[in-house]
Amino acid sequence: MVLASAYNSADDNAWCPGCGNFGVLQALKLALAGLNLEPWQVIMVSGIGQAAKIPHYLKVNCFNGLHGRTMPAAFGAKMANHKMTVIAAGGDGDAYAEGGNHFVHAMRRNPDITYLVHDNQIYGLTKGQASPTTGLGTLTGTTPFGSVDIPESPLAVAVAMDCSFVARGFAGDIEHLSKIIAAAVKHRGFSLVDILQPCVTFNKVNTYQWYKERVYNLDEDAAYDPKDRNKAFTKALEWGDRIPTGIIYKRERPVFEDSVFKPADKSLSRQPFTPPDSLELMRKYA
Amino acid sequence: MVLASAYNSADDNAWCPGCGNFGVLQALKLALAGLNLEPWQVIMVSGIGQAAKIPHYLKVNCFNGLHGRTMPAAFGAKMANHKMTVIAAGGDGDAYAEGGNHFVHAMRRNPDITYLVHDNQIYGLTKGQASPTTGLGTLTGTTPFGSVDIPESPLAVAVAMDCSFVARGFAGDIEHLSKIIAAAVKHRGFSLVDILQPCVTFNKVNTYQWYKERVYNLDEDAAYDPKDRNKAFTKALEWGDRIPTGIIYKRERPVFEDSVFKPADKSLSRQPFTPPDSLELMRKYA
Amino acid sequence: MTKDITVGISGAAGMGMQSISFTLAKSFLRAGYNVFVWQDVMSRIRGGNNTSMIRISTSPVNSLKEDFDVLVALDLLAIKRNALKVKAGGFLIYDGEKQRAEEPKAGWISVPFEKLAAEAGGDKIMMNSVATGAVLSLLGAEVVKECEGVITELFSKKGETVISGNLRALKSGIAAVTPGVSGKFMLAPTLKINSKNKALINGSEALGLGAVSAGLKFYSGYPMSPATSIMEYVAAKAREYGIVLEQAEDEIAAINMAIGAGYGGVRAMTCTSGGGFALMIEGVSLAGMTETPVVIGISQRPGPATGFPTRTEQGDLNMVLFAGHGDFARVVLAPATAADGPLIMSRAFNLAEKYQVPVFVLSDQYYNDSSFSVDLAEVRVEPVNRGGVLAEFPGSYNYKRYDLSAGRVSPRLIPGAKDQVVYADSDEHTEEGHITESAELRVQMVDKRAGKIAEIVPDMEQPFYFGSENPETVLVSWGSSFGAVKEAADLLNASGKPAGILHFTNIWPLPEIKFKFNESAVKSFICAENNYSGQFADLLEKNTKLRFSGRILRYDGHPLTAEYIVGGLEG
Amino acid sequence: MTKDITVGISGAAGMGMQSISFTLAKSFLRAGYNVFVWQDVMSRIRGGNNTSMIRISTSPVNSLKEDFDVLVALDLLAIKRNALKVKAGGFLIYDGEKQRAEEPKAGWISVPFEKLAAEAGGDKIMMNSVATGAVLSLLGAEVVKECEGVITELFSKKGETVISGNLRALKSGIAAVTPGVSGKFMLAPTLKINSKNKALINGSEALGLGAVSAGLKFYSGYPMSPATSIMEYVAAKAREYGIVLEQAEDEIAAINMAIGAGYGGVRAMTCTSGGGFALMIEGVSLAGMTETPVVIGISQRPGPATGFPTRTEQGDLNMVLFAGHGDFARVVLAPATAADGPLIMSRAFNLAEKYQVPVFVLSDQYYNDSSFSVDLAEVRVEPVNRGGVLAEFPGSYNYKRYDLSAGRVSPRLIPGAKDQVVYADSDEHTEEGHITESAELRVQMVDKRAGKIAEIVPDMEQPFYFGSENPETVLVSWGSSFGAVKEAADLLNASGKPAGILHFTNIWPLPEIKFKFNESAVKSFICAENNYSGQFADLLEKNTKLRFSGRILRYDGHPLTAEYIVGGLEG
Ligand SMILES: Cc1ncc(C[n+]2csc(CCOP(=O)(O)OP(=O)(O)O)c2C)c(N)n1
Ligand SMILES: Cc1ncc(C[n+]2csc(CCOP(=O)(O)OP(=O)(O)O)c2C)c(N)n1
Ligand code: SF4
Ligand code: SF4
Ligand SMILES: [Mg+2]
Ligand SMILES: [Mg+2]
Repeated sequence: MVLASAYNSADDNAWCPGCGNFGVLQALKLALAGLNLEPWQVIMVSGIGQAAKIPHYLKVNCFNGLHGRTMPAAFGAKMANHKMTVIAAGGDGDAYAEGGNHFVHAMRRNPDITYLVHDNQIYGLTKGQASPTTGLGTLTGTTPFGSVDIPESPLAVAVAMDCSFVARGFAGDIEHLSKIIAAAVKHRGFSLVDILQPCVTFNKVNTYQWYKERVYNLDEDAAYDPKDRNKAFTKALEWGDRIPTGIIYKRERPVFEDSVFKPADKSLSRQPFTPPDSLELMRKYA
Repeated sequence: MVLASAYNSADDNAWCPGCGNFGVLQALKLALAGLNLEPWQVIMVSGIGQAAKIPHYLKVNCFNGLHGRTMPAAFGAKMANHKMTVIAAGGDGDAYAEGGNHFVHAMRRNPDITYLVHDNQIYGLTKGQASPTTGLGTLTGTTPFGSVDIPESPLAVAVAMDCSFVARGFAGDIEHLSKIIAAAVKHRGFSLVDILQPCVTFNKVNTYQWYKERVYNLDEDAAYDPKDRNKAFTKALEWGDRIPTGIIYKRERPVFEDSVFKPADKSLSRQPFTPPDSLELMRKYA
Repeated sequence: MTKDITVGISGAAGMGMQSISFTLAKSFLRAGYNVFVWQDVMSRIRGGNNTSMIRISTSPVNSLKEDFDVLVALDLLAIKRNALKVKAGGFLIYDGEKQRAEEPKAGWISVPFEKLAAEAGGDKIMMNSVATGAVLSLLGAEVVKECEGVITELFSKKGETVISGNLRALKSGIAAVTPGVSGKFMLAPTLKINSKNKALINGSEALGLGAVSAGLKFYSGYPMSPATSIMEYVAAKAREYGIVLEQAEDEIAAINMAIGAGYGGVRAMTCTSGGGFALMIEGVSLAGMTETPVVIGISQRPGPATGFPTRTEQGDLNMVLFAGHGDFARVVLAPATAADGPLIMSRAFNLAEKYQVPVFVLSDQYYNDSSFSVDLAEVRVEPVNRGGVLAEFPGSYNYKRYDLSAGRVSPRLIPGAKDQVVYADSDEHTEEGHITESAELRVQMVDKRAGKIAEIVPDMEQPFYFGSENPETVLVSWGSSFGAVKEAADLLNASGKPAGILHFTNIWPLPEIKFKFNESAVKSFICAENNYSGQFADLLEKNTKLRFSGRILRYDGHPLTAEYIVGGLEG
Repeated sequence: MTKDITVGISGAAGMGMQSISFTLAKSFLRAGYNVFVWQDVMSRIRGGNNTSMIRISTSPVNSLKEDFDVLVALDLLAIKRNALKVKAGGFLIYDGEKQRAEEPKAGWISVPFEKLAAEAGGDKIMMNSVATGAVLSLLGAEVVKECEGVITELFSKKGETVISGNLRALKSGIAAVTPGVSGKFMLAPTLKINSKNKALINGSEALGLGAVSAGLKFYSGYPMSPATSIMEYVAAKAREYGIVLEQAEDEIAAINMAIGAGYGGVRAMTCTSGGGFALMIEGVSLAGMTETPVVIGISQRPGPATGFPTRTEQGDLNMVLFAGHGDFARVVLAPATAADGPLIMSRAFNLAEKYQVPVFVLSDQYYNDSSFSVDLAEVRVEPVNRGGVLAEFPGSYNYKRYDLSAGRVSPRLIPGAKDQVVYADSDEHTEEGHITESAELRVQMVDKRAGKIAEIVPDMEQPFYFGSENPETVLVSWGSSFGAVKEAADLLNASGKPAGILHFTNIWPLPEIKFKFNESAVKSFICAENNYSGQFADLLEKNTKLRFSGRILRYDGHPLTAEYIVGGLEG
């Protein structure tokens, strides 16, 4: 049995005290331990931002790449090691602004990767500019007269892309979040977990309190069927007085790996290295 | 009154005989003439691809930029000339692959720009590779064993982004298409027109015939209400035996320009050039 | 009496080091001193250890010292990381009640920040004013009046109680330093004549301000340190001056938006740092091909990749010089000080429109985040030159965007001109702007685009020269290294070694260099740069008569200093 | 008897010029000749005017002539655009019934393509075989047997009727050329000895094949001419050799995927052209920072921006050399001929893993789209060297990705090793791969990454030298220009002007160059490049002892030819 503490990292944590990221970190450790995965069996890939520092605060394999480029790097790492668990993480700017195109296309590929988006509705690391999920009218460094761009609903986009697992978590509810993360990792296919993550320093609107007053646990609603895409779309757009958390949409389908690997195949990185002979290949052109 | 022929261009056309692009070109000329716009009042912005050559075959102001970067260039051109009509055009690869991120964020900004996507479900100019809308299992140069990435529904994504005008046209029905384009240009806000455009050279699946057997005119269905977002989502996903064309979704909301210009403002490019004095600005730091 | 002093304010992110340093700097500025402030920060929002480094001098100063005369340590980590950087004879001010770990050393002065703050105003946060007071006391407390004024302005929106609390806290900070020590670093008096004609402004503000006063009408950008603050400056002014500003989804969008606006006929700019600029490079090539004016600000930070994001380096020059596939003309400028900001920006926009090329303004974290004292009388701009852009064109649909008969720069018509259309094209094109397959036109168009460089050269300015007429050593530098290199030359001259500084703000294309000193006296040309390989030295060696016998390079994330340079010359 | 002949096949896109040229080239190849085929095409799918240029020679040939001995014009535009390029004494084959516009000139041979095709097989499309036959006839028709074999193979999947129809069409094409003319360009016979040991392969295939045989396991790319065909080669082989290939949404994704796979422990590659590469530059910097091996193929085409997308140029060298912010090591290789492909690719993957750096393979449209005759006996590869990558590591969670004690290249552990984790980081980092704020570590890590270049230098190969031992003229070239430059030197030597060629395929870092000729004989070093400014000449002048008295540059979208170079030397 793996304990959550097996994932502890000695690296100095650079987050602000009270930041929602701590809740995500804890929930992730609990989820991984619950799945009985050893640190060396997991690869985390992240971008750049406050959220994207998370792999350093865990003991796991880690590729901390460029801002916005989490998905492609994770895809490459997964294809080389498809027998490993690959988890990607980053902020809302990382995922939906700089990484917006990769986010959309990752869902098209449906690799067995879990994507945790720490959605604080702001740019934390660069000290408070609007993100794609920032609410209308919000005053930020780059929107001193209020933001005018319509906030994106990443969940609705995910449902529109027919993403195979779409969920929302809340960093203030570690228990529920760790269950969602565990379900996402267990799900075979691309899983999006958009996590409401209070930024205590730069987001003075969407605070713990603000979220707490609104979130409810959809997973407890037995009547809700996450397999219904149209209902999921409506649910994904629910935002305001009530904000659902839990599994919004779920769909079984072949993963990308199925198109290239047979069940018995080892990870590419651990297969014997036996490339074909160049002369043989060249002879086909004789 | 402006005639469609006023838009004729002397530039040599590089499209294949029979290409669906000719239908789009004709429909666009008809729409512009119908709106009584003079060629000099219109700016077309395009990317790179067969479709993206379209502004050369019209007499209009034209910025033919980079592959995939149509939306940002169009936004910049529109902000400098918000009193002009700005129309963007390009292929499905241009719009949804290379330009995928800009497509999503253009909808968030909601500038008064019409975007015509010639969706031939293939890369034409580069001779037949899969595009984001290529059907599952299609054999192309880069998917010789069949494409495995789930095709994107641009209309569903647009509805998920709450895009203010979402429509589908068919290059084989010039009359309906020109109506749709006219409505899109007239609509104040960002308008997406995804156009089913047969590529007679590289797409042997989605032919004129294939489309003709499937498309129907949604605009003739009086019962359909394009203002209902949930219904629009369902309609956007309709694809297979029946494919709707016409206005799928429509929503009135302020355009980006409203946040910066007053109704009486001239286009920025035609305002007097009277910048503030640097010393005045510097004195604030004394 | 002291003529030049360095004060450090060190603590965890969020403790207010910048507000202390601002208060001090502005107070001394108003008292007629020259001040300079750099921010040495970690990439985190709270915690860690950041230091504001303030230099106060009776002479002009645009650079730092390697260590401190006075260090204010706001927490324990600040002591641990910086105590050794306090000079012999200097002072470390700390809160002996809260920060005990080691035995206090000679020169350590305990000032109970929190306690005094609580007594003065009831609020812990006022400890910043206590600390400010302690520093003032050491420096002779001659500027108390100016400091009170600054504090009053700073808290004007927070109301009387906050103001008076802070003023009391300031006083108690002054009083907390024992009489034997206070005034130890008494500053030499200045003539206060110019005090009202000086501004305290950082490089980002100077560039933003320069752009706005040059007629910027469109700004698109994606946040990236240390460039974000330029964008935030412009954002704050956007309404007042009718500028459209938009945060793009990424840097690719940012530059393509700006180019679209440039095509559209307005002055447009985007700013970023090296990593973001890497994403703009296809766009640079687009500006080159379509001959669209655009200004691109690159605020350098140490790479590769995410690198050392809050520190400084001049390491992106090569990338900027060779950004873009294919050959085409470009201009690169790099301001030396904040006073330069408006001049460089006005030149950038003029050159961009005059030659219809992308123009780069290279600064760096040291430049952007440092506050400079600027003599208002020194602030210059180039008169506006829009390069003959046209609003209308005679005839009917006969305008040619790439008219070859007009030479290398064709008249640029703004779209929307009656009975004319303007085609701009990223493919190789005809004079009309349509796609061409002609090898002959290809050659003519390459010659047009790349050949502009020959026309730009005469427009480029000579490097500045300061120093001895018969220098044995000539230090060569560019951009923000000016302050440190100038000071190094001054030190050399003062110690009897004739030296001079040849400093470039016009980086590319390079003019034919004319020496304003006696070349035969020179024993060594030395290039001093804030990067690993000496990128500018390489450029000069390739394109000018300059040959270097040495390169002084720094790439630890810190800016060059006079001491570092002189040390490098000796070592 | 002719020893060297140039045939052009010209017509509208879609008319099948490439299949005619392939049939001809393959036939002569099998008959023991050397052949070379370039595609001069417009950026369109149908229509316009494209020309396949085929050279057939008794000696090795890797380049073109400026004009044609025989031109097959399949439509009117083909005549209009190319008739003047037919040499005096040469022939233009056209369909006098269909293509009348002008008065036929001397040497124009009318062959009624369509009519004969219809008669032979009932299908217009067989006119290609008619045209092929007409060319064969002019060239002596000695290779009819080989040609029939090629046609039979080509249509093997289409069934007997199609095969026999085409064979009949071929015959009627041969017969259509009047006896007085046929055999006019009778080729000198060859020793057919090697005919089975020769392959006809284009550059893209050679690179794709080289990568696959070097153990490529992951390919991500975004289509872009002329690189797309490399991807399509790998795609076709992916299943057979267990390669994961994915079309990315853009070039940024492509390179980041490849880097992710490289981190993941497999050999990974992405290919693109200049404009797509511009988008990859931040990724290059990421590979540099994280020390992740990755191979990046750049198939150059004329820029800037979209440029001249179907034509050729060697204009992206500067961008590649300076791609990425910050200083770090990289390797640049450029194959000379298709025979080189496997060697260059095997070296690329070896160097990438040995030094943990990005390696660039620079080719161009001329290289990628040209079919070369390759002597199978010449095909070489470097033995695999994976640079000591580790599958497991002793101990428990004690592995350090950036271990400094191991020198500049630290052991690279593949993630998934039991009880170990591997941290790779795009920020400046500790030995463990965690974010650091230490100035000391910063300096050590920059030295590690950039300092690798010194270790790579001894691994780089000397340029080839061919020609006189006492050359008066040394032509210097790189990459795909080899064939033309070599031929130019041969011409000079043949005309009594001692010359040699110094040719580079190992472009960066440059080894210390050792001349294998008598340096004192040299009157001029001349660089010949397919670009505007002489980018490689600049590089050599900066980094080696080479100094050029002249540069022969071509940037009209066409490749260098021996005639162009010799003309340039004279002019
Ligand atoms: C190419 C590039 N552009 C910009 C940046 C600067 N940058 C770093 S993190 C970040 C956004 C941070 O916001 P988010 O992704 O929401 O993460 P958070 O800090 O809020 O967790 C930006 C713009 C960068 N590192 N690289
Ligand atoms: C940055 C960049 N990448 C790739 C290309 C090559 N390219 C040109 S058009 C195109 C795709 C064409 O497909 P689509 O956009 O669907 O247009 P179509 O030709 O089908 O109309 C590609 C990949 C390019 N010009 N620039
Ligand atoms: S800035 Fe916000 S998101 Fe970042 S660590 Fe601080 S509280 Fe968390
Ligand atoms: S390739 Fe296809 S899309 Fe392009 S012009 Fe031809 S038919 Fe039309
Ligand atoms: Mg965020
Ligand atoms: Mg397409």
